[in-house]
Amino acid sequence: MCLSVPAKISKILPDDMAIVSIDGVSLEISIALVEELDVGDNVLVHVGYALSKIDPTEAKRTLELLQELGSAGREPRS
Amino acid sequence: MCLSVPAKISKILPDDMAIVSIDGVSLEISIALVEELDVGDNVLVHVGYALSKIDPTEAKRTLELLQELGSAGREPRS
Amino acid sequence: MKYADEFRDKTIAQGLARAIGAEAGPRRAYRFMEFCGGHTHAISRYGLEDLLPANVRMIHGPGCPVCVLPASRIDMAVRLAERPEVTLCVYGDLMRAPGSQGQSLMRAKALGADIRMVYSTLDAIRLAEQVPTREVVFFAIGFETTTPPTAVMVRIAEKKRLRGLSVFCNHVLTPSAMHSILENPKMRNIGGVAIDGFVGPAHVSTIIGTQPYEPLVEQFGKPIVIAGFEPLDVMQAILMLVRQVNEGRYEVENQYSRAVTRQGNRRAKDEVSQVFELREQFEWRGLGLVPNSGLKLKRAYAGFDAEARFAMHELRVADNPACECCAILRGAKRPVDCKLFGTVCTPETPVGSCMVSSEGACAAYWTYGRVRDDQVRRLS
Amino acid sequence: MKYADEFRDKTIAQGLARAIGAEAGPRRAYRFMEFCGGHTHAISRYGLEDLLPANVRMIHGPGCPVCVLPASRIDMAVRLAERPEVTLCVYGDLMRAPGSQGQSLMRAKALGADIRMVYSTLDAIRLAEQVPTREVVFFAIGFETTTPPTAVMVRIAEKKRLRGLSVFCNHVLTPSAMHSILENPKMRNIGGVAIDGFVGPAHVSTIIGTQPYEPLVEQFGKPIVIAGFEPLDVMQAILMLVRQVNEGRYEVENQYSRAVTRQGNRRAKDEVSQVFELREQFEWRGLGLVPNSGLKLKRAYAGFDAEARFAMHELRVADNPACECCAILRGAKRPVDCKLFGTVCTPETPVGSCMVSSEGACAAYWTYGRVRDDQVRRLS
Amino acid sequence: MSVKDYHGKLDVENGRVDLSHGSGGRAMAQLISGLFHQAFGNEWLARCNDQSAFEVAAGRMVMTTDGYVVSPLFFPGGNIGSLAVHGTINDVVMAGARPLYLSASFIIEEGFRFSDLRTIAQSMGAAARGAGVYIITGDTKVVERGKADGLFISTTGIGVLADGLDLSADKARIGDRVLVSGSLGDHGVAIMSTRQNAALQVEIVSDSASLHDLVAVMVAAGGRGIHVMRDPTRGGLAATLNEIAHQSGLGFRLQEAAIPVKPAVAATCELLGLDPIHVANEGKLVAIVAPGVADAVLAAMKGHPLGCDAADIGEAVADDHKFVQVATSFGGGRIVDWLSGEQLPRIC
Amino acid sequence: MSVKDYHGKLDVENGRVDLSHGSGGRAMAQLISGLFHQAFGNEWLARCNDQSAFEVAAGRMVMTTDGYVVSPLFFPGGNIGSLAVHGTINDVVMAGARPLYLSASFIIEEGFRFSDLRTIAQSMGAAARGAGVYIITGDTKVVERGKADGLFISTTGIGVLADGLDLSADKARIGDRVLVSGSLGDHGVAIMSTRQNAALQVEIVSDSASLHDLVAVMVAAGGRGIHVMRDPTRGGLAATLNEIAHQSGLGFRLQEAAIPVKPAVAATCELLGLDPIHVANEGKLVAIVAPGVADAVLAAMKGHPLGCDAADIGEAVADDHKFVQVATSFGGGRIVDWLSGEQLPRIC
Ligand code: SF4
Ligand code: SF4
Ligand SMILES: [Mg+2]
Ligand SMILES: [Mg+2]
Ligand SMILES: [Mg+2]
Ligand SMILES: [Mg+2]
Ligand SMILES: [Mg+2]
Ligand SMILES: [Mg+2]
Ligand SMILES: [Mg+2]
Ligand SMILES: [Mg+2]
Ligand SMILES: [Mg+2]
Ligand SMILES: [Mg+2]
Repeated sequence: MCLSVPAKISKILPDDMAIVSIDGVSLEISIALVEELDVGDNVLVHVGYALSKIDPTEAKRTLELLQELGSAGREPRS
Repeated sequence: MCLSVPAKISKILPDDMAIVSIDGVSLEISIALVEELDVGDNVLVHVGYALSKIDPTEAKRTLELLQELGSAGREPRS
Repeated sequence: MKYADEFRDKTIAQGLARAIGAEAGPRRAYRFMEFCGGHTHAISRYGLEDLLPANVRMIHGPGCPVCVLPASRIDMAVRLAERPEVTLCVYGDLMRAPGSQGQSLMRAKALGADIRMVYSTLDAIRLAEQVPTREVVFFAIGFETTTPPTAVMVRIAEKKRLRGLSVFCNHVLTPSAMHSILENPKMRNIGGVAIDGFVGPAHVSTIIGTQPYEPLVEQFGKPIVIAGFEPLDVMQAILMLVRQVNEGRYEVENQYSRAVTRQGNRRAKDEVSQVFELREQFEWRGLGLVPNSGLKLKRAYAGFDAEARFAMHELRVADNPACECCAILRGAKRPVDCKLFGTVCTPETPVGSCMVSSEGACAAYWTYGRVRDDQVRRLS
Repeated sequence: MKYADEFRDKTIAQGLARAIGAEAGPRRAYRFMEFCGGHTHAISRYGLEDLLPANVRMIHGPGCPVCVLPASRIDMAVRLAERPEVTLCVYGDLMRAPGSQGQSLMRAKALGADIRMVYSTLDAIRLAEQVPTREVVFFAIGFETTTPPTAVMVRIAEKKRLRGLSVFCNHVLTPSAMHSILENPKMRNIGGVAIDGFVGPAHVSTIIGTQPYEPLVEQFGKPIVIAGFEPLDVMQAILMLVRQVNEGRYEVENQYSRAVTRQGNRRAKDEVSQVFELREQFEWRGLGLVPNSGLKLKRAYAGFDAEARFAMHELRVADNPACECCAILRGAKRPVDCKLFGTVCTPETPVGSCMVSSEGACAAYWTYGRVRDDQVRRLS
Repeated sequence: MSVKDYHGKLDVENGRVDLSHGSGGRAMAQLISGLFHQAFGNEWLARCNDQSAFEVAAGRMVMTTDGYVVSPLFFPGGNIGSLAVHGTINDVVMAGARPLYLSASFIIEEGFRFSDLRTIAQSMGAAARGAGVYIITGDTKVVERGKADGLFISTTGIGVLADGLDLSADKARIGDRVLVSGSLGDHGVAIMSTRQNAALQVEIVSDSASLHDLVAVMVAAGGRGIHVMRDPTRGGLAATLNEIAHQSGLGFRLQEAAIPVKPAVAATCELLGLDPIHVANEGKLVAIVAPGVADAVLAAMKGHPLGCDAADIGEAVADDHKFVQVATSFGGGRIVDWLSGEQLPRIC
Repeated sequence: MSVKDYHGKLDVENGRVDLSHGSGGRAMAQLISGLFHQAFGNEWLARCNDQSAFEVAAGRMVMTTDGYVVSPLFFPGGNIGSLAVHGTINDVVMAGARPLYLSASFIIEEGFRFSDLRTIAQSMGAAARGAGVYIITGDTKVVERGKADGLFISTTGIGVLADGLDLSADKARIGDRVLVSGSLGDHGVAIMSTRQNAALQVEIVSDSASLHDLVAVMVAAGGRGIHVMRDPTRGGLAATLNEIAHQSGLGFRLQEAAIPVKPAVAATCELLGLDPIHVANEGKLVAIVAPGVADAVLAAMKGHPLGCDAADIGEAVADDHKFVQVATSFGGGRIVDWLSGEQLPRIC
């Protein structure tokens, strides 16, 4: 549910619109729902709207944690 | 101009309508424009309306005259 | 087909042809104009000119309502049909009639306008009942023959309260056109030679009767013979005209007595006068503005008048200068005299209206007679 | 694809699987409900169940807005679309959603209704501008994620004075549904065994934040972990749930911190509260009438409310009695437990809504897992 | 749990085509196997390939295609399905060939009734079987409502030519006789009577038929003396003879009185302002034959049920203008041109 | 007075098709000769018959047909005309046959621009010449505005089979390898990018191409070891493999990681909620080949410009359920079903 894809803002347009790009695809979306977006930011796109900004620090943290949990799991504890 | 076809009234319908027939073709027409029509009468049909009744006596007279003129013509006078 | 086949008899035709040949004195030329396209059609379709003697020449008159409709009226209809709320109902003949600059209803339809061919005003009523939210406009054309069905439609629409139905009226009057032809000395004397008489309208006359032609005969001294549209009718009328000319008479004679009376069809005339009234003038292709020659809806029926309802602007469109339609409709030239005939102008790409309807003089020549170069008898 | 591919890593997944296997004590069963179809999709699409230990069982929740939409609302939309003046704009997912008696928007469209698929409410605005004489109605569905774009559309329509545009509102609220599931003892204890925790919504939470789940955790003592829709997100969340259960905690934890905050998206929430207000109750397929679970347009925006504008009647439609959607949406049964699954009910001929959207529990099983008969682990 | 069969059941009685039946999914497979295969049923279709293979002997083959867009789809004497088979078979046999195989491409407007589609498919199957021909490959597309007119069918036919026969529109010779296999305009008038005007009732059924057998009989009687054969479909006899005149570089002179036209067809044409010589036929042929074999071919035609009203209507003549001329029953002459544009009913 | 030529001039730059161009009159002849013959120009069409004849040697032939209803008519990488030639040639060559001749049936909505029609016809001519194939017969119908979607084309192809080759969907054997000739979904995504949403821009062109030459190279390398070939068009790879699985009575097991999909195609599919495995291709093929020849065939494919991204993506396995299964890159497994109904963009 709530199909949504991460995409990078490549251009800010007037009237709360922007162009995002993902792997050679670009899409004109509304950014009316998200405050303070800049070119280069990554957002979650849902039905042609940016829903929220993706926080790169948090993403990195989660990935590091996943890697840690994954490697920990490699040597079964019990 | 004013394409129109002789047809015979085969049925009188309500609301000034009638069915005419011509050689296996039947057509529903308006007879609003012609007074006192009966089944069996022949009319001139134009754009779905009877325009006038064909007078059988006159038709016969014209045909006879044509035949006469035609035969007269057969022996050139001058 | 009863009352048709009998009047197509080959043997009688040959006899009649000999009679005409015998009675048309060899020392003079006879020039008769058949006003109606229906007669033109019969002449071409049955090859009547092959049967007539060389000194009897038929001149094709303006008797096709599509041919005389000016480009401006087609343009107006196209503009009307382009309105999104309008469904325009037209007789099939009109689909290819040329407006200005290559416009036609066929083309407007291809570009998306909602244009429907109808066979009868009854179809337009049916359609208006089916699509009550649409503006159904009937593109009314035709002479006195075709006007009463339009009048009936308006009266039915009134009775049934069909608010969506209206009429773009282009009905025209035959005697006015004949008067205009006769009154103008250029037209009366084509190539310097007068028209000797008229084969008068068949189905127009079933409505109006023969009486309206009587003043014309009086005023201009030319015989008129009302004739049916079957080939024997036409031949008999020609013989009757030859006789009038030979005898120095100029009368209205009625060859078509099986369908035409002196008074015409009273009921039909009443319907028309209920709904329509004269326009001061109306434009005819080839004849220009002719006074008292067109009809419009009476004020009482203004609600059904598309010109009022859609505030349609009158347009003026110059005819294609190379097109000789005008001269041909006047009987001053023949289709083969037009440089465009058969090259630029064909039934697929009509320039003038005479090429549009198959009754049009140019189309009839194209379809039925275009090889007979040898028969092109120019006016002396 | 950045921020997606990294979270689909096979090696990490295997490590995580081992970690879950290690931490989920073998002596107890773990039953977690993933509320969202997005999680259900990830589980099926990537075959996550193959990786989880046998005593960790995922229960598919009602988290697909198409699946929870009752037949009555589809029927209402069909009736609306059948009006000649209406153009109904819908998200593609809805086209095959089953109304009563085999009705669907797809079928209505095939029968002539003017129904257009749109990708975005921006498309509906564009359409309304293009066809100003039509009544363009946007069929709004979705959870909190999809509601703000509808609100923006209404506000733009107001600003641009798009009189032809309106909304048939079917937006619903996630926490209310979770509350309804937890409050009902039958649901809380499926087959006599309690749900041990929830994988909480991803994109819904980007809007509403994690805070709205806190009262649920307090009231019912069940852990909730908000998780992203990538497969590693789901696995991490499962591990986090296992740990909470093992440690006797019940907290709202946020695995999806790269996109979700505690407060959520203030601007989006403001847009929604400008335009919408709570309905007293709203029908959910499978859950029945749930209080305070749906939105409607505020009185100030009544002009944009299709239900008011077209005086739409509320309908009540009984679900197909053989369909187990209801139990499946509650997590009480699995698709394979339904007698119709795969025989009468397939994605081509869906009976219940769970078969309609590919995120629906039945459709996901059909597409991604229908052979795994051996994996059908019934509740003990 | 039982796994759904690949060949699911179609609710033919009540169902309608929707977009899913054209999008390469299971619904499409169900439509094809449940409806078309059943109606056309043959070994080639059963293999469910995107093409079908067949053996041929060395020789000359012919290929032809036509799209069928008739409205209404059902008309007195047939429907679009029978027409799509007859018409294409006729274009094969007009070359003097024996028809072998057909392909059929369906373009369907969403909302079309399965039951109508079945009737049409069954008519196609019956028409094909009647001509000993197999529909061995096909295609189905569904378009959105309002983007087609119910159903369009394009069929392609291939056949094998009898040894030594080379019929072509450029083979007419001066002096050749013009034969027609029966009355003209029946199909066009049958269609117009259902379409043009609800008020018009004509006792005419379409002549739609496969002429393979009639042609076989003619070829047996006339052999290489048959120079051209054509089925006068769109544009009628006028278009066909004008085409041949142009291709062969000569003219035609016809006797109007000899051209068979049924009274009801003539009457309908008078009413609508049309000429029967321009009206479409779907089960008639025109043959241009050497004068030496004309009588034999005509006799053979008259002996066949589809040629019982056959007539010798005129001859090929030298004519730089390549005109088709008609000596009218009235004694005059006229030129029969191609139809100008579409055939429109007229009022004047 | 000069008599109008039979081949009149068409105002291709400004003109539009109207009903007269489909009604068997001179306007139609002008359209056909002025536009189609010019674009396809070959000796068969020049004879202006309703069918065309050609010589064949004894042997096996194949016949196939497809209707093309693509919207938009012009798309990145081609148009409906090139597509209608490539697609039908591909169905011929998927049997291992050499394509010979095509027929083309046009159904045109009135109002269609001549200039667009010419572009499309020229693309068809170019595509046919590129494959050494001739469009030898055709048909043109015009329907009223609102009764079609601009232009539909149905093409039928015939070809001749190499000796001994008998490819068919029922010939897959357990253990066979599954080869694809390149990246999947390019055509469908190119179409969707122009149709679905004005806001979406994708740097993808349709893969539309004729595969005759690629197949020739494959047959040279694999001979009878090639069991099945199919072009995964509507319904994509999923539909094609499900069909073959059903026809051959086995299953397939694919490696998701091995399936070539371009990043832009994958991204568009994620955006619209679609699966590339269900998306249409128009210049790709799937070959089911004996394991012994798989490497040789794959190497031959990779050596051809249209097969440079070819890949071995899995194998045929015994499976009573006849399922197509994919081992996901993530380590799990899933079933790839036929597309359910039409491919609709989703929001959830
Ligand atoms: S041939 Fe054409 S251009 Fe010439 S007079 Fe006739 S209608 Fe006009
Ligand atoms: S399989 Fe169909 S009928 Fe059964 S529960 Fe799922 S949706 Fe309902
Ligand atoms: Mg053909
Ligand atoms: Mg044909
Ligand atoms: Mg196909
Ligand atoms: Mg329609
Ligand atoms: Mg033919
Ligand atoms: Mg095919
Ligand atoms: Mg194909
Ligand atoms: Mg054809
Ligand atoms: Mg259209
Ligand atoms: Mg194929």
